[in-house]
Amino acid sequence: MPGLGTSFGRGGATTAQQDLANADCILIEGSSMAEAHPVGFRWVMKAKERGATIIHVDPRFSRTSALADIWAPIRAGTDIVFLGGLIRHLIEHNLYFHEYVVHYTNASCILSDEYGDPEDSGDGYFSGWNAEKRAYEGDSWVYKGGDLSRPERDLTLQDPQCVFQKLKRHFSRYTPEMVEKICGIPPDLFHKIAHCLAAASGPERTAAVCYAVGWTQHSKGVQIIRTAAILQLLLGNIGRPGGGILALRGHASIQGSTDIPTLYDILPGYLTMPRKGDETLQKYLDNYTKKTGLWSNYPKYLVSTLKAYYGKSATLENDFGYGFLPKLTGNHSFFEFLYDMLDGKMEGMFLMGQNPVVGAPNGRLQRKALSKLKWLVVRELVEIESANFWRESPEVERGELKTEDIETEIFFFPAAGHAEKEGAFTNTQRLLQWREKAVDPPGDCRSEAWFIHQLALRLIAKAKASDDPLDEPLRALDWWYPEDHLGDPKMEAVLAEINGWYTNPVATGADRGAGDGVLFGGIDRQGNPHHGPQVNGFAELKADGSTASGAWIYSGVFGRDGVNRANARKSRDYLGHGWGFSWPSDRRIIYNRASARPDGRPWSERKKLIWWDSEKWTGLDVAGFVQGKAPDYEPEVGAEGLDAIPGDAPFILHEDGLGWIYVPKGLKDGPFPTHYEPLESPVSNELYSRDTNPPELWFPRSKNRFAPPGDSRFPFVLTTYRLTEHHTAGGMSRFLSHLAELQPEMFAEISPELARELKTRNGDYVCIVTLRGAIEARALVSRRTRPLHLNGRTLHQVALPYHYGTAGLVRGSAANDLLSISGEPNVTIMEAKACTCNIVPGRLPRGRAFAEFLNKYAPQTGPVVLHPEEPQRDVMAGGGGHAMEGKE
Amino acid sequence: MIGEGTHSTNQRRHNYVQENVEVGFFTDPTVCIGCKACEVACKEWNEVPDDGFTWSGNSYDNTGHLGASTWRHVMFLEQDRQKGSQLVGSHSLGNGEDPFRWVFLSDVCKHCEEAGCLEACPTGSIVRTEVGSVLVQNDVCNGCGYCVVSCPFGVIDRRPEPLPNAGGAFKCTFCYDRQKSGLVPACAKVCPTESIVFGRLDDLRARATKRVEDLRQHDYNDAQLYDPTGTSVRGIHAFFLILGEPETYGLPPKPEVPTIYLKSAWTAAFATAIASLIVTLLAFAFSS
Amino acid sequence: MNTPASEKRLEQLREKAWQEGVVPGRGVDVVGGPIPRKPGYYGEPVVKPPVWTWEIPLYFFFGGIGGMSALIAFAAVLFHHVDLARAAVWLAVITGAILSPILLILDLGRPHLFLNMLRVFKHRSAMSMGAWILTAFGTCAVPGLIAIELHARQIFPGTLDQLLSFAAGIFIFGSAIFGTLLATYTGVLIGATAIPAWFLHRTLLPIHFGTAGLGSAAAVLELLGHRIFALNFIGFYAAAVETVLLIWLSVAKHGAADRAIHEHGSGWLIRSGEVLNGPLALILRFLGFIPWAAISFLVGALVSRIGWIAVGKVSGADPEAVFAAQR
Amino acid sequence: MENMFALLSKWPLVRQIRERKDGTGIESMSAKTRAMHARIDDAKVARSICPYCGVGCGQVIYHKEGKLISIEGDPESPISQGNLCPKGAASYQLLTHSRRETKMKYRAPRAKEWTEMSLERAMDMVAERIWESRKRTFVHKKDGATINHTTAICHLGGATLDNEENYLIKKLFTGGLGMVCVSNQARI
Repeated sequence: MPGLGTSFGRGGATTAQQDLANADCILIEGSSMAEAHPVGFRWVMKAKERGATIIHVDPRFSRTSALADIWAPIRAGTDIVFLGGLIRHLIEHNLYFHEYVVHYTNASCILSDEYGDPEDSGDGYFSGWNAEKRAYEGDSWVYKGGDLSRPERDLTLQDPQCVFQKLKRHFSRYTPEMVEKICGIPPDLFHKIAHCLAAASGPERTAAVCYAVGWTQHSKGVQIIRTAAILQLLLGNIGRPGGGILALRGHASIQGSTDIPTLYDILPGYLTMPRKGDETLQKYLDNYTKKTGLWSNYPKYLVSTLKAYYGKSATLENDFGYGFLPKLTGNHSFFEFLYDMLDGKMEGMFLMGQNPVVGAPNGRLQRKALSKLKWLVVRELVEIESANFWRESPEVERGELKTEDIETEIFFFPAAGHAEKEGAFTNTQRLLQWREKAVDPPGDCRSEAWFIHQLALRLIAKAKASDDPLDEPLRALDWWYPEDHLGDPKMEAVLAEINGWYTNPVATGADRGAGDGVLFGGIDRQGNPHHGPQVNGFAELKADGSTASGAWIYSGVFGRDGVNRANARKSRDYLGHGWGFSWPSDRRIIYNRASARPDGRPWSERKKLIWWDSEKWTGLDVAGFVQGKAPDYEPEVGAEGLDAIPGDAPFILHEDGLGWIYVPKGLKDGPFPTHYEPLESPVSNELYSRDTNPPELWFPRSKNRFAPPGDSRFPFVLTTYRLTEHHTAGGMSRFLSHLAELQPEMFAEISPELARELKTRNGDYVCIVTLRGAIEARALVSRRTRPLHLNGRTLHQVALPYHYGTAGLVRGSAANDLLSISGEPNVTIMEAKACTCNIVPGRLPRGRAFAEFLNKYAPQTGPVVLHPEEPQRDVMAGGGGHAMEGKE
Repeated sequence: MIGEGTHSTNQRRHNYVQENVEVGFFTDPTVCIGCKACEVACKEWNEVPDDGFTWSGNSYDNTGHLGASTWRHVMFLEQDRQKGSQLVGSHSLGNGEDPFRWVFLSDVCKHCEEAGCLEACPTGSIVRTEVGSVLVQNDVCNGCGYCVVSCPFGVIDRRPEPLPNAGGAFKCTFCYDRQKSGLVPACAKVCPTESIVFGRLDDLRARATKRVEDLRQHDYNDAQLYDPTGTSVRGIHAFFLILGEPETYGLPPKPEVPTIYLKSAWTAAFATAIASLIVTLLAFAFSS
Repeated sequence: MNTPASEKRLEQLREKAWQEGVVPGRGVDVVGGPIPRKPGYYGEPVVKPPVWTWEIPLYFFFGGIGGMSALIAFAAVLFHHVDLARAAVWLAVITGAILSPILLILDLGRPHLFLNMLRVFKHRSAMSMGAWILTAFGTCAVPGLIAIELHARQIFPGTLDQLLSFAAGIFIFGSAIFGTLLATYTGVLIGATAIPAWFLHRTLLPIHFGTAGLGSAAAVLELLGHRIFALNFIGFYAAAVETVLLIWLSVAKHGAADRAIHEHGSGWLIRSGEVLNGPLALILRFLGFIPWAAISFLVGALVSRIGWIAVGKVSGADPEAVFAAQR
Repeated sequence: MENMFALLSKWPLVRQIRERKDGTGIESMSAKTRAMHARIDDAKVARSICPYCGVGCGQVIYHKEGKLISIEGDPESPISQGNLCPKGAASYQLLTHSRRETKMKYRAPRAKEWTEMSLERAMDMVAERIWESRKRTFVHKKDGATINHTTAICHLGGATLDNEENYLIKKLFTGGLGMVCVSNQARI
């Protein structure tokens, strides 16, 4: 999550859910928390009962709005304007937390003279824009002098080149009137919200912000989160109780799956995957190691990871096996390789607990792509759409695909459920929680760990039998894990490796922590000495190969005392110390140095968390700071690593230790958030001549086209959302009678006004059409959805739950068939929360008649590129290198 | 022991059955988020079958009403009224001119002080338990269906074929089995916002009265307690805080236990019997 | 908070919206939108309509005949109409002691558990009382029949036969007493429920069921050829009472609360039933068409029983009825 | 005579008369009701976490002789304090419902139906497929630079899996096989 990562240092929620109870005001935006995270919302209600004001900003009046004190409707995809408006309001009326902003943020840092703001030109570009490459270049964004470690600062915030003045100017046109014009939020409501937030700021009070994919799934998702980060920094709410930004994650371990990534561009612990050209380890380390701050330890973390991967085969001589790691040659994210699939360049695929046919944008392309694979492995609890697309997909029903023509060879492995295997999830607040195994899985059901383990054994055997140098990485792979009676690897053994150990072997034979801190006897499958004592935390990791750690940020979860802290189950305090393990170092509220004044005293009795007790940092949480570093510590010139971080700089992952209101490095689409319209929008940008996010990755293709701004064929704004009663693509809910009966059919939420325009009644069938496809749903007419009045024009919004598909107990059209494939510049995420559509009353024609219907309302022929700002294929930078050819 | 010493009464272990303490539910819509966890938890614990897969179009309520296979039912009311001092986005800050609110309330068997079903049951299948709840004994009920028409709240119903356990009458058991083991009923235990509170009846009544007062002070002018103590039902053990009138929740404003009709009905019956006797005897007397 | 005025306006708009689905005007625009229709929650029933099927009205019908024919049998015994007495007892046993239990058991959701009816004795439960009454009736009627038949056929000589006839008298008297209750309690059964149209007429129902039972019993016996003044007299009486009840029903209306009796198919069933066993039967008797009068009365009695169950189903499913009854 | 009386005293009516009760209370309870207790009383307990969303509610899993009995919220979790949402509350059905697949299934190219297959055989075949595809598509160098990767085998999914499983997936697929097309629901 670069939004949070670049602003504060770590890509994770800054606080714990139960800490919301301490907030004086909670802003929920880009999330229907009560619906998608009901039990987390428990703490919002606790705060409300303690007198906090709950604000919900959302296109829908959802179950969250029903419980909020204030609900503000907003046009999907205009959040930056609303939040920017709040920022402007705080600055104009001097309502920001001055002392916090001056000392803890980079508001005072001086920018280089080359920095150019969209305000300068008004066209919506920052300095460094390269129109050919569709990317920002150069380093005109960095601080004056180009040194991130020791920025020049003006603590009066008056210097016209300082971040604060630039910020003020950047958002100067984001007025309440503009907010009404663009978002449709009336000024009186805007002021009410601004007042509530400003009132919950300062030494005595804090406010929290909660968001979910309602913010991330936009063409500028990262920048929306950035805007919230700036807001919270101005209000002085980061690192303090009842403050922070809570990213609400939609899956049990989605945080875990980025910490220990199954993602192409990073290694465990947010280490960068080597790219083509990072030829040697040294070259690679030079590229990614920072001079000051925690990231100065980069080599220690990477080498420890390589030691965990390749064990004895990782030696000083062979760069610790750095050469074994594959190198990236570009963007290899899902959408990129999806297009490879469509073009027949992909041979095989593994699907483990994901159902792209329903859950990923442009379902029709997803299904076609699967049908072009040579082989497909699906591991699931039930026969999901992605496993039976070859006989039950809409395309088969419509004759677009023929079962007997589909070459794909499919292996369906029944998976083990959460009670049938052990292991840890990392929840939305960075908390590792271990699951004990209750029973064996039924029949052929097995865990993913079993699958990977058994596969690894087979492949490594093949590699050992061959002498092909290309198989060297496989031969080098350290696969030492002991097994249980089913042939599953012992998951605590994996956790031990993730935590890390000293590599010098000490064989004890004892199965588990025999005092000396060696786990699992320190021996491998063959009984040979394998590893030494556990490390107690990432502070112990070394770059000389003497330590191994599978994921440095998790280090400390399974230390020398042999206690699996993820499985700790005795909570001592409200933050839950003693229950699970919260990375990093069991810290529950990160950057908590900011909960104390610069001089180390708590801001207030009411909001105390950690403080300086004259020789060390102490308090209610694990201090996120060097234990003995005094508040008045000043690094001497040329200091490196953490020593370069002064005693009053809470954000120690940043070179300057400051919270970044302005991001001088690390983002592809600008140091400040800027409003751009969604790729598909009924209106054009009121603020700048540029409509859409400049470096956006479009994925132009004949079946993935975008409607131009204000296209009269698609007059309505479409947004998608989750129901409490269902889970994501439905594999875990649509097949269960007790959940399915609660929301048994696909529906579309529309306003009474729109219903009248369409001459539709509640419960009637309607078809929703976009350039990508058409689906049918029952009309749920309700005042919960209401038209927006912007710029004197009435704009209707349609909201669709996205859980339904063609398999399971209850079935219905998949909303994702309507959405387009596109990539936010930093993380390549699709814009699922805002696009334009048309609504046609009546049932959707079945069989071959469908194509005719679609063509009538969304012509499928003609030019592929309709949006004026959409690139022609050959000028695509980074993503979307693929093009419209490819015959599907 | 898991569950010892946690704050909410919804998690604490208890001995109410052993100590013959009257218990109840207090359900509060002002903190309900309409998540339906109570419906699911109830069905999971009590192994209640699904109640059909029909989409109603009535807001988010696809359950409809309590019945033989629905023992908890979350209602979704969309009303043109203001909820407390809530501001809902519109050009008039929601208040006055253009009000709107969405209210959720989890309905359940009321476990009446004077229970119609209990009085009506001819087999003694329905009994009053140690904790004052009303329990249908599935192994005794012969499905005569008389309780169905005797419940003033339309809660209990006979389960038709082809559902499992068909033929008998079913309703909320107040998780009697759980309570006997010192556990809290499934719906209350699961409720994320403690909109459903389980506890001693007297405590709950006090808590509820206070809650209504607090709400009224915070502009919830139409907040009231639904607990018909004034009628022959003489109060319910699962009572509700409601916003607005009972009718909008499908709750009878003045529920009566049908036994109050017995006196007049039996009088008429005996009168008719005697009249018939006399008339018949007279008829024969004259004819001979 | 809403003023009564705006409430009233909203009210009208809601109603309009409900009927037409479209309402112009800002603020309360509810095109076919789901809004709680007042009174009630989306018009869902407040109480549950009866789950009973065809068996119950038949049970009411035959129970009435059985019970009351026992009474006639008793009178016949007293006044030495031996043949009529025998016929009446046969009728009582067949309808009251055999058909009725069978119908009752057929209606149970779990017929194999019918014995549980005698598990407890609950005087506040009309169903429990009914079960015991039916049992008692059976235990009197069956021996009564045996006794009277043995006596009539003169199987045993002298004193034993004396004893038999005495026993017959006692048993038949017993069955007569329980019989009258068997014929009337069914009115209590549905009168003391939460179904508005039923409990609002809880006094009328036992009278109707009982009298209809008496009339039906007499009618059957007449059709079996027992054309004596007594039965005709009873016929007149029953028809007259039913006529009065018809008038009563059409006078004592409770608006929405019992509209099920006056509207819908259920209303028609009630009315046609009452006309058949009330005025029509009466007139036919005056004109001397006794068999026709008897038939008309029987059909009327049956139809109105079916009608009353139908009324229960309609009234129970109608939330407005419940609210109206409680206002 | 003795057991005759015992039989009679089992009849609630007798109990009712003896205890002067009206038949609405304890006296009418059946033996089954009197013996009633929660089915989890004598079950074994496993502490677990809800598999649905990212809140991470604590779950207590009750099981007996290798069979699941019930799944409830863990009252001691500082996050959920014993509560669950409807999905979490349904997680017992998630693992026990009739539509769950428990057999390995294989679909041959162009086939119209699934065929059953042993796990072992399937694992061997999958290993074979990977091996061949990798051999066919592995790239050692591209314009002079070492890249050692294949872009013709991809992985999708992970946000619903355990950290340890994700770790093994990345270690084998990327660290061992050189697969770079590895992705899941998350975007960072």
